[in-house]
Amino acid sequence: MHHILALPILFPILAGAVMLILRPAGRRHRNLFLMASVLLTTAFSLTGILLSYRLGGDALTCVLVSFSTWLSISLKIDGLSMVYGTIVAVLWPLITVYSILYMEHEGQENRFFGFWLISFGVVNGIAFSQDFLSMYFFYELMTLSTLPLVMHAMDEKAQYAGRKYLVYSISGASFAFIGIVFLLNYSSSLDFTYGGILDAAKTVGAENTLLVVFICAFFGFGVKAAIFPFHGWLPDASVAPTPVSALLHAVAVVKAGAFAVARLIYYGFGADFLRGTYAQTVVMTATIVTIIYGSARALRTPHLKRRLAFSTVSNLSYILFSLTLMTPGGLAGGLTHMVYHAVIKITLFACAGAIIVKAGREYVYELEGMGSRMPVVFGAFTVSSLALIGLPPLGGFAGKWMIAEAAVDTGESLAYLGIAALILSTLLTTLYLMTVIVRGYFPVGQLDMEALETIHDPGRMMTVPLALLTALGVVLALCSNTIIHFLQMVSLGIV
Amino acid sequence: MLLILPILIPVIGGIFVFRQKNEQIRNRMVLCIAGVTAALAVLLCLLPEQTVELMTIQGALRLSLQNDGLAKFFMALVALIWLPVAVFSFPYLKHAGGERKFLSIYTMTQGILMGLAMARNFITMYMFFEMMSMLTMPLVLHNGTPAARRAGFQYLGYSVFGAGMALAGFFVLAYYEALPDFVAGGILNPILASQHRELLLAVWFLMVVGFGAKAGMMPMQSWLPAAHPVAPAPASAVLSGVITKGGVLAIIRVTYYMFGPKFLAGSWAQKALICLALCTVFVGSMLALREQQFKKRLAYSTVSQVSYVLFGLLLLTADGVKGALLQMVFHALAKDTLFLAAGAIILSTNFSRVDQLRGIGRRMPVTTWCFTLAALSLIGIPPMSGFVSKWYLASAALESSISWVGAAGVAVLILSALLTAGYLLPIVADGFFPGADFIAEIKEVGRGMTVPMLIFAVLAMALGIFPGLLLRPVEALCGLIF
Amino acid sequence: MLETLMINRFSITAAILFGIGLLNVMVQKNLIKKVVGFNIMDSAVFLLLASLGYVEGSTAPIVGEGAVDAAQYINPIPSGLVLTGIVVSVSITAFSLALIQRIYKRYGTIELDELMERAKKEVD
Amino acid sequence: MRPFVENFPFFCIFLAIVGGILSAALRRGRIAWGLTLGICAADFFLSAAVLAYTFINQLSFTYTMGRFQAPFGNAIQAGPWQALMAMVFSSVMGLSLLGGARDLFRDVEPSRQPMYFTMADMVLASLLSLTYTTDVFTGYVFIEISTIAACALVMAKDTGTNLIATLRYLFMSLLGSSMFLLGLVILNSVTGHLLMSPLAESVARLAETGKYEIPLTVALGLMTAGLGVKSAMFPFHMWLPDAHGGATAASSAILSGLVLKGYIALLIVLMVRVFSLELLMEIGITNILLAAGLMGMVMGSLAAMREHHIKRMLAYSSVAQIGYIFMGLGLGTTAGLAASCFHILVHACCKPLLFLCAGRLSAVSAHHHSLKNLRGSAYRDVVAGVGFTVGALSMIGIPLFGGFVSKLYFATASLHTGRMAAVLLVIALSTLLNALYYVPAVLSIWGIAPEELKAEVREHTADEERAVDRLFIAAAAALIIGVVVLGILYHPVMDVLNLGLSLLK
Repeated sequence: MHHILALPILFPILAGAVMLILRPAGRRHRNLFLMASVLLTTAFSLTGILLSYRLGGDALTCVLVSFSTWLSISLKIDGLSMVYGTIVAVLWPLITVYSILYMEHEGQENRFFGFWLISFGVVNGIAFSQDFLSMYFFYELMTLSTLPLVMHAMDEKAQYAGRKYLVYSISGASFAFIGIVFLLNYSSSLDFTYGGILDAAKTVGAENTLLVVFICAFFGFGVKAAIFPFHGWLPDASVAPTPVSALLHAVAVVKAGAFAVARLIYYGFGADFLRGTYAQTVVMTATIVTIIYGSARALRTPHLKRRLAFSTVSNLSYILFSLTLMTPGGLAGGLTHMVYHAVIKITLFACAGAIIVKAGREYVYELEGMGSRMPVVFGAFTVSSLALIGLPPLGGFAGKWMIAEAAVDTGESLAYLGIAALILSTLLTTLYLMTVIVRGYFPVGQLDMEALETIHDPGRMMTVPLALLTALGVVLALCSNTIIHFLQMVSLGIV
Repeated sequence: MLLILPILIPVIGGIFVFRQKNEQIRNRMVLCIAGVTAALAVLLCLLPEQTVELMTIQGALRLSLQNDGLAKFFMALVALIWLPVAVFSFPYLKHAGGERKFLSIYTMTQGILMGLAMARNFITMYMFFEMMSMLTMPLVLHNGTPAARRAGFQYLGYSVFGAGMALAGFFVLAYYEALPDFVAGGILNPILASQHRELLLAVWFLMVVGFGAKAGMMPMQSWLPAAHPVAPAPASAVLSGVITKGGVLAIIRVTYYMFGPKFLAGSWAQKALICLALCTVFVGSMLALREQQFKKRLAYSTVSQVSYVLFGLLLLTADGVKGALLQMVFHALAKDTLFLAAGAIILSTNFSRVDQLRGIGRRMPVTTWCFTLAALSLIGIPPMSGFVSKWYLASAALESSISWVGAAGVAVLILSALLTAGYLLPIVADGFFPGADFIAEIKEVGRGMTVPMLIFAVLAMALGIFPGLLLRPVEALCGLIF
Repeated sequence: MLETLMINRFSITAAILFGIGLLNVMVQKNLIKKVVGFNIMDSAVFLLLASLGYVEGSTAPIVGEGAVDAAQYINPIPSGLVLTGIVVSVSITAFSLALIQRIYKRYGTIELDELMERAKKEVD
Repeated sequence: MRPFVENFPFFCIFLAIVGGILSAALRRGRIAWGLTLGICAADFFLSAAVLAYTFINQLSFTYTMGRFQAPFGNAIQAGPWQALMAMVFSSVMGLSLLGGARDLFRDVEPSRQPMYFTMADMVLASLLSLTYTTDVFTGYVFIEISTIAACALVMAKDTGTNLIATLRYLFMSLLGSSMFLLGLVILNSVTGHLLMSPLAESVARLAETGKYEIPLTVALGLMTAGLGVKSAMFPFHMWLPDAHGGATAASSAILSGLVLKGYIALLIVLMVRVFSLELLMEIGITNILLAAGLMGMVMGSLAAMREHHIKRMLAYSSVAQIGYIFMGLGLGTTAGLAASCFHILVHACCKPLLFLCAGRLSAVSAHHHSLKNLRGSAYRDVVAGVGFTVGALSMIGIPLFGGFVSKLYFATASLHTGRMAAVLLVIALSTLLNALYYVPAVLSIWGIAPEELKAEVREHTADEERAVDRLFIAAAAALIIGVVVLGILYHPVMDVLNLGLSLLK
């Protein structure tokens, strides 16, 4: 009963290992095995989430490995875990279906899907870990298990990207490690507790050191969330196969960074300890800079996937900015944007991938007049773009609204600056997405028609997930009130 | 439920229009949809106020519609303009090409505008406002040249940025609201608001400037002259006839239905904005005078004329609002006539510069007559309608509580009227009296294009002679606000 | 001045010897000479060690006929250490000489720099 | 009457020496090999018994050989710490010989094989005595013995490069040992003692009276530096890559897993029992150690990043790991010492594993050593691949593996010293650097080899190489278990170490 929490982590890892070792030759068998294990994992993790929602997290904790009385790798599902875990569990199968067709033109599917499964388990581990040590453990594992996915093509560019990814992530993790060592020594237990775990008796006199360490750890985890100036790996990582960019570099990995930052602020150092300190100013400034920088670079990037990657950079900093407000409202805002951005951005990437597969076109200026040739793909792209731009009632707006409200609540000048940054970035977002759409639907100049004639929507294995993802985005947006209410409960530590 | 129809019918209809290959059927379809929507709008204008909830985004943040006085007024305006322009666009587009895209978007836009009019709170309005910007952009870049695309993105950028400024303002404002929905006379929470008056004034300034971008107010007016020359004539007609008024509508909502005139009257923000408006009026006319390209000249004239409206609104007095609303309608009529005429001229002669238009009156008498009437109305010569609105504006300016506004306002109005005469009448004069040596054969455009022009021109004159038709509802509206 | 020299003569000599040995180890290119250098260093240390145990005018601690009190003997422990040390250094020397011989058999030289370049040649 | 178990430490050393002599007399290598393995096993169990005895009774005892009292007799002191070290040393020695057997019997020519095992036994003997001895001079003697033995192990694989490597190694360590000897003599001259306990007292007395300050400082400095040179402390590490990179797998494993650690063990004993940390802190030797350690951590990894020869890479990474240990010593706190001891254990399990697996991997791919040509070799011997991966992960410091725990303890130990920032930053940096060469290595051994490479390997690899190597599998499994156990059940180990260190005084 307790060990149901171990299932969504261990099962896919085992399945992945099996696939890596057995290397099934037949495509059908592999895909069956793959889908079966992914769906099972999703089922497991959703069951775990539901159960611990019904029974309360404490009813359902599980110790994987116990080092000592006060250090262990253990699992527990609290509100934050539910949010992140659900996002992952829902999106993973959809993209898996999509990637089955996609990977046919990339090759080496066994290795790919093996690590794909393993990463699923590891990401679940991050979501469900109960304390900082466990989270750090899975965090490191995530870097290692996703690295082969990034380097999949194994050509020069991929190798370079992989190296860069490795450097950034490991160095980030090792800075985070410093933070964890301090938490270990200035608190009585590493278990996540809402409001922070610092032990007031121990911290007396060491506040300044702790603030410095917090900044260290923030940027350490922030590396995964691509915060300026440590964002460099993300755009380069877009050489990876599109499912990877879509799922890992728009949702799982980068959101894991944001998730970890949320843990760090609200469950580690404690928002009250940090609010109003220079540390807050530093990190918030960094996020604001990133918001602008990301969208500005996106506007100037012609390569579609890189452009989307830069847009991810900026949108992640929406989340981080909201988190650095150090108020429950801020946490709620961050979570809201986390949810909606996940669904929207994954769809956008999937569309880009579909275009690459069917038309082999990667640059924005190559997309003239393809809107009418690939109606489904471009339809999905358009809807998601509008959502990301933040056109009510679509998803992006809810996130912006929550963030901005939280910012106004704090009434700090820097927070107002953040709102300005949000608006400016909205403008840039509109431009860098509308240019794509407009080129697609309203071509300019001479098109070589016979090239266009050959392009069509991809097969059902791709279009159905696309449609589903888009629909999911819209539906989530339509029931935003309920969702946001839940997220607010989470951010108050009630759930 | 009835409120949703005028939005849904065109939006869904637009899709069918796009899918319809047969031209005849398509055109009839467009006409039907526009007609039905117009009919619904009129019906809603007659019906008592009602509201409908669409959805809740979060807490008090709801999407909902209502048909209050202002909504009725704007819907009527849209309904009035849309059908004739549609008729005009059929023959025009035969030459321009790409009818399907144009017509479907054109149809959808009508629905969005209805939504904009009926928006019950800021978020709903913001939503329709953004939709409007994005949907009308393709109209601008219709002819598919790089220049057109540049203009299109300039237009989009300005609108979105403006709307964004307004949104930022709203984020702050939402904190000080007592009620979630628009109410005539303002919804601020008096205690909170009085504590942070300066902040709120800054916010108001921000929001007005932001929406002002759409209405072509300085400093963000430069999309208008860029967009109009490249856009097809019907598009320019609705752009400067109606879409710019969308910005005006938003400003009215913000000023009179969220902040409320009592809170704003006499503040530094008001003075600053009035200055901006007057500057725009003057500079617009000046630029129009210096501009040689025909449609660009009209675009500049739009810049200055719409700022008349803003000037009226910013006076924050009943007469000011009255004059502003009248000016909205009259300018819409006149300017549409002008643009349609311009379109007709360019189509049959493809002259695009003013100095080429010598003797145009001989070639295209009907068009030129319509042009003349509209021009007179725009200058504000009795008995044309333009005179009425400008009269109200001037008197409102004189009664204004702020000392210098009266003098400055009147001065600028007169000056700009002279300039308007200066940049419109020469065309007419040269058109009719090109000199003895000029020989030209009549090359009038077809009835499909002349009739809409005639309708607008006649209306522009009729409303000038019987202003009572429009005055009564407008006064009722002002009564609600003050 | 002279007193101190006289008193510390052993240690001074030892220091000088050690320096010489070290210098040899560092600068000599010839492997054999290097080994010799090590030997010199070692003997310097042994000298020092022995001198520590030496007491002016007393004899080696060998119990002859008739009991003699311990005051006449020198401290035996350092001598014992020296013996051990000598054994160690001899064995080390033997080992290194053997090694050098092997190297000479293989490369035909015991000059360090030549050796290095020949080895490099061999590698490529 | 003292309990019989107190004889075991002496038995361990004695067994090793006897084994050495015997195997020198033997004809066939296989038998000598078996004998040595047996001795290692015996030592392991004996030390385990001692550990149990001392840990349960929380004592450390002195055993005088033949009842001759000091200063004439030779004594052994055994406590939990010594016992644990001895246990790990003997077991790892045995495992290395076990796992490297196949390479060994190929690389070393039959006539020399018995001698090889003699040397191995000698190394074991000297390691044990270095940990157990109470007499600094005995320490010196065994230092020299282990030097000779280690050199012999290196040159056992009779290639030119190895000879030269041995030469450099020999000269370097001779330098180190004579430095140590000189320091020893000076110390003796100012104190008049060689046994540790009286030495400690008089050193303490000198320290507080401030008499003979300079000779004392020089002596301590020389001894520390000498041991540092022999255990490849940063500036003196140049000899290490050649020596460890060239030798046969078993030798490399023993050398970088054990021999280096022996000297460090002696150094720790001296630091704790004789010099006392406070004194070292006062005269600033710890700072030098710390600096050397930090430099070593960075420089070693940087050098390793430039290497493509897998075994040389591992050798350089040893330099970095030794740097960790010296950093711990340099913190000058008991916590730091404990962390260092733990890291000794971790590295003693981890590095032999890596070396054995590397040897195996290159054996199954036509004895290629460059990472480029090892692509896909992990599929040819999965156990070796897994072992290498585990070792690498532990080196990077992923939780569940020993490396992480020692990293954690180092960081924690650094917290309340003045040098926190530097230590933490360097730890972070070196983690990154480790990842930078270990992860690509792992990726390339698990990578997909190009066809021509596959073909080339297929034709140049002998069948007996390709055959499954059971001994290796056993050894690798044991070492992997060791690494993981140290990573998970580290708490009891830490308790033993702390107790042992406190009893060492």
